[in-house]
Amino acid sequence: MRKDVRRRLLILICVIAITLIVLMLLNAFDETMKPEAFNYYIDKAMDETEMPNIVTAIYLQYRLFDTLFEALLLSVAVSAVVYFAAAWEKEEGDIENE
Amino acid sequence: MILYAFIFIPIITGTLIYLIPWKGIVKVAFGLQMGLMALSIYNFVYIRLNGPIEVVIGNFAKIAGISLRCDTLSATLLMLTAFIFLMCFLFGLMDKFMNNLFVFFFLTLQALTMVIFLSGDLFNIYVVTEVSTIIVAVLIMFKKDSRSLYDGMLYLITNIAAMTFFLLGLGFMYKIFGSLDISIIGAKMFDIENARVLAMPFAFLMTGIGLKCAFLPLFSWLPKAHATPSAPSIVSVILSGLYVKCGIYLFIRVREMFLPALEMDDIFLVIGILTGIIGFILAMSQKDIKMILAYHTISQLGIVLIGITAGGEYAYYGGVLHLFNHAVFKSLLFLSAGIIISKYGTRDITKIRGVFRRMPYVSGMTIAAMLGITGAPLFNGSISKYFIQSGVKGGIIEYAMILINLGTIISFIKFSQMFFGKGLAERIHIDFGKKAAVTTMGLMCLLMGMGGTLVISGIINYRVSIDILEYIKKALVYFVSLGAGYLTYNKYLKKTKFIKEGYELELSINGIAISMMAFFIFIAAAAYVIL
Amino acid sequence: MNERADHSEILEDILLFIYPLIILFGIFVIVTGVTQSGGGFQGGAVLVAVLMCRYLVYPDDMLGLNAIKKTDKIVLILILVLGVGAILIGFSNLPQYIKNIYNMVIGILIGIRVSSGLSVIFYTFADIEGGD
Amino acid sequence: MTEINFINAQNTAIVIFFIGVYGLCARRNIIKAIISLGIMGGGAILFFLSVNRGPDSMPPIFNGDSFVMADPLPQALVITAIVIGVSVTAVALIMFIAMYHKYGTTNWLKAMRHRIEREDE
Repeated sequence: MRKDVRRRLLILICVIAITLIVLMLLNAFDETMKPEAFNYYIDKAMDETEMPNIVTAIYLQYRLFDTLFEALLLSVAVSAVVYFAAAWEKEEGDIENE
Repeated sequence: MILYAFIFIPIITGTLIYLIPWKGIVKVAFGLQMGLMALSIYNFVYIRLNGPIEVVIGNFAKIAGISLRCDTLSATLLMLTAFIFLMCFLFGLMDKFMNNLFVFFFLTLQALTMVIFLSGDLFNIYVVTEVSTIIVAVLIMFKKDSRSLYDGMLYLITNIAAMTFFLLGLGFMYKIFGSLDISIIGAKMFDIENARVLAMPFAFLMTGIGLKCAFLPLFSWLPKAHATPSAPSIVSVILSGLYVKCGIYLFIRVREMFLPALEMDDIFLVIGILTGIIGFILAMSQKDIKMILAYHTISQLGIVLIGITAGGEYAYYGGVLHLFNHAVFKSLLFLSAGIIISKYGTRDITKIRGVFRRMPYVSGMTIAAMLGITGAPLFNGSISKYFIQSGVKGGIIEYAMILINLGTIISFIKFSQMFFGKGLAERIHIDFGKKAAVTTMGLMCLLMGMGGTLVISGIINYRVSIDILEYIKKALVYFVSLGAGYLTYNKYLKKTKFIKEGYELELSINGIAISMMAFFIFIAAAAYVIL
Repeated sequence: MNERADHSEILEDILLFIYPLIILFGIFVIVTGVTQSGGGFQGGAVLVAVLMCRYLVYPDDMLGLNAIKKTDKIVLILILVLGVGAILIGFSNLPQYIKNIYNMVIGILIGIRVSSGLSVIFYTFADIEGGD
Repeated sequence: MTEINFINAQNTAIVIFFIGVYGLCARRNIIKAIISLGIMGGGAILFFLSVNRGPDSMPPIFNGDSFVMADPLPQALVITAIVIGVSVTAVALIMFIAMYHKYGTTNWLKAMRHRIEREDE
């Protein structure tokens, strides 16, 4: 048990060090370019889509492709969950038979 | 328009097949594959004649929507995807596991692979990669036997963690550039003033991609996932032959995107060489047929990485060509390994003997693939390795390439032991579909070797020529390596504990996560120092 | 008396009162997603709460799980076909009233999808956990 | 004031992300690994939401007035990321349950040893 705690402590120190380095690097330089996509949506989205809610406009029209794959993802996850759950139930039955 | 067909037809067909409760419908998928193959050839010819095409989905402005981009590289990869999936369906059409659910997952995976090759939007690539990761994990565990459960779980957790790194990197990219489109970001890369701001996003993105392409410290998940004992061999084919190329393709694209501001080719070159060497050393010590092949995938990916990053057009196109060659011969090797495993009932290479006498046909094709992977003259591996080597003529990289090749040869001498020896004499019957798939792949090995220059100038609009004298020299080096490998293996290595008992570099999830952190901080520090 | 031990009557009565509110709220969020904050995904996630509440009261009664699974796949195909159709025609070529119908329909479909998918996941897990 | 400026959404996101990474590196429990993935995802999502967003930004919904809007794109992306997180967690958990019934352990190391033993059979 002691050894486990020491290992975790070591990893904790390393991760904290890395986090600090990342934070430092992140805050040391700051260069952002003109947010073109943002400006485009603010200026044109209302005229193009006639949807006041731009988030929905992006979700349903500009990035519909992502949305389709998201729907597919949920479907795949559902199939996977059902498939594995069925396996477990069948196996339980096998054990009872023995 | 044609690009949508590649993406949506397989998904919709797969879902319909899943919904219809009749097993015979699976045959439809095979017809679909033929159609997709024809379509992809048409698409390739079209792209080759008319130049790259780019469509923004829904006809919006490029900055607002998601764009699909198809140049010759992605068109060729689409062709490769269609070809490998066609072969897989030909091979496995009669097998028992080919039920409707499996076909649903399989066709969806094909569509997703094609999206990764086509998409020009980083977030879209992230979404698609996540979906395909889940599908691959399910396919690995498809027979739900106890070993594959651990392998699939490990695969899922590590890859999702890597993709979360990728997602955070995307956040950085969006913050800096205000867009997620690869070509827009690539164009803006010239305007960046303080390039050090790129170190963090680059490190985050590369950690995600590096795990996908199994670079040096991050390959520990790959052999288990690609060589799970119970996974159907066509799943191994797809993973090792095709799916791992998505990672390399992403690497090529992201490297290209960052190239104006941040060039780290030297570091990736070193990583590539080390990956190649570690891959064959571990492959040598394996006893499991599939494991040997899986470790060779790591080694060959190292060679591809060397080709891409070594500098010079020749080496770059050699690397890209090696991507295709590797897909062909590794798929063939996995297919024939699948046949051998199912007929012999064991995966232990020390127990399988006399394959050549029992199935001469399959063995012949397997030997063609082995000649391909070791780079024998006239076979496909030799051409791509020739180009990589001629790009980096002289210097330590060429010797490293020869060393990796020697290691591959030694390992395949061990592999070839199973063809010889006395076994039962009677022939084993093999289905027509399996035979046809294996034959096509074997012929591809030979054809891509004979017409290597034609292939490369067909793929990319770039004339290359092979110096005959140089090629003969390479052939001589090959035969010397072959002899040296044979001698080393039989005289020294055969009796060592390393070869006999096997050695496995097992990292648990903690180990993989720690190496991921190490890789991340290494890349970040290197990028920071270079800039 | 044993039947009552399975589920408390207070819970049942309160849920009877809450059901319609949740359903109404979910539909409201889906339908008004175009003009206010909300949308198909958010509304669908709200609708799942109905099934979860039902599970609290009648843990053993799985409400047509197979039908929900079928719905899931059929709605996926509908969404794909609708989305691909819209992409192929191009949004800018569509007249505004068709676009409005499209937004409404696809929002509702996504809502159904999310709620059916999440409820299948929830029921499957609940079944495994509650089984023993 | 500098301390308060330092505690912003972006830095918090990074810290949350690395808490998840710590969990993945140090903990041997499979469920905790899955939870860690969720935490990492949460960090990444928070980072996305912090882009192009000031303290006085309003939701990006037109209602006739003019005001400072938050960037709508990250919000749309985040919906997708959340669905991905849900699905991944569900699949990982069901796989864990299947694995638990085979191996009878929640520990990565023990599971790994089980796997190697079965290989020898």
